[in-house]
Amino acid sequence: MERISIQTDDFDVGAEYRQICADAPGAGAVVTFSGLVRNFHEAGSGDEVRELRLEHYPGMTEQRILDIVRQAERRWELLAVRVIHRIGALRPGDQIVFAGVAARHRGEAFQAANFIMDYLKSEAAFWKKQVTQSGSEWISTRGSDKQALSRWQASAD
Amino acid sequence: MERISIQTDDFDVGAEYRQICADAPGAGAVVTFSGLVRNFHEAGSGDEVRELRLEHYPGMTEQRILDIVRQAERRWELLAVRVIHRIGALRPGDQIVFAGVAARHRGEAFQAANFIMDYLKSEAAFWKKQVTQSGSEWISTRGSDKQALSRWQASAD
Amino acid sequence: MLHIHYFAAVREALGREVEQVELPRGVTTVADLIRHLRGADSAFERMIASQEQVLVAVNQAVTGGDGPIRDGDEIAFFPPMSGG
Amino acid sequence: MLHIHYFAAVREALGREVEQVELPRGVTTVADLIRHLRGADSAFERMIASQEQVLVAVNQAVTGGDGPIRDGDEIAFFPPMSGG
Repeated sequence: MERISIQTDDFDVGAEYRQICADAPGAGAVVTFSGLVRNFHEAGSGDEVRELRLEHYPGMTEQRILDIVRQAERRWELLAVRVIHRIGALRPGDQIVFAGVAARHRGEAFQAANFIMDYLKSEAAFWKKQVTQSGSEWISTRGSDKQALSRWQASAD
Repeated sequence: MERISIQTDDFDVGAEYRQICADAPGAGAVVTFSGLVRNFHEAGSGDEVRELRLEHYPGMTEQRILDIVRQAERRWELLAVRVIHRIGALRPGDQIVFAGVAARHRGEAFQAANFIMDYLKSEAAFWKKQVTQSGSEWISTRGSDKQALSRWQASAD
Repeated sequence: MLHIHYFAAVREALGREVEQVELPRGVTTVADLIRHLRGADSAFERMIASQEQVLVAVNQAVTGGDGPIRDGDEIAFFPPMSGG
Repeated sequence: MLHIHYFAAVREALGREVEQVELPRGVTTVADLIRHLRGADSAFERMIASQEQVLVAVNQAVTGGDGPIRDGDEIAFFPPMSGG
């Protein structure tokens, strides 16, 4: 069972965890990932980030995330998957993304959550604009995210 | 900063997550692992587990877990680590263990949480007794846990 | 009628988020549509000139210049995505 | 005085959880202590005979038969641990 939300509202990790457990009777392992907005400039200019603005393509973005989750479900036996991604204006320290996975064993839960996040960071259809003291700028996928992805592709050979 | 508890009481994943975030300003990633008691016999007899009884060596067990956490802190730059392990009588579906890690980047948080759990499952000083319909029996470390551990030892070379 | 969406830097450069356009005569591919819009709409032409890269999706699937376009399609123009 | 703790299957086999024992004369190592207890205490002898493996910790550190024992030490006997 997978549930995906793209929302401006914040999320409650405790409530999401409880719902994942309720969705996955028989689970032995639940892994959650929560991503928070960091306060420094992605491109490394050293400027402090004041705000991050996220935009998505309603429909297409949800479908891409569902594709990522389905890929994980084909690779590992998962009992429940939950993904939340926020859009709109976020500030440093704000929660931006959540991925929660329930499985029978911990190895599956760790790998699937890690896989989903690596794909999400690189493949999900979002646009991000960083606002710093010196102005604002659209940012593109980081090289380290592309690299994180490549290990899953190599291991699929 | 690391906090370790061994307790008979249940834990609240949402409250632990919030405390980890409070302990780790500047974190970009928080990974939590929650382990639940499964309802089948570890040794594979097929008997349903009615109860799991956990015992520890007060002082020594905490120290061993602290050693594991400190190893993780030497390997990765971690901003906060929280480990909780329950003892006493637990039933299928009950939460038994929690590991939460905050770091700047998601790779560090995932790897450190996975490392801590692999060591904890294999090295932590607990004794477990399984109670099934046909009686009760002390259980020993599973082969798959020893195997999960060996990959960290290989990668340390 | 085509339902056209613009996102992120493309939307900002164009100053529009969404529009409805009659399927122009002779337009059967993405390349045809872009050629038409660049000629017919100077704001679109300036937007294209200002962007390093513009991607196109037809009915929410990213496609190249030879992607077919039919009446009623949803077309989107946007810059490369940043990931989640 | 030695402070001796028994855990898990070892505790169950012995029927005791903790005891205080005067450091016996001539006992300076773990092997000495085990030899002394097996001779002096038939319940301890039966426990050792019933267990596949018994580990010993002195002051919370697992040690072999040659581990030194001094007055005031905390000694623990237990089966191999199960992990967390």
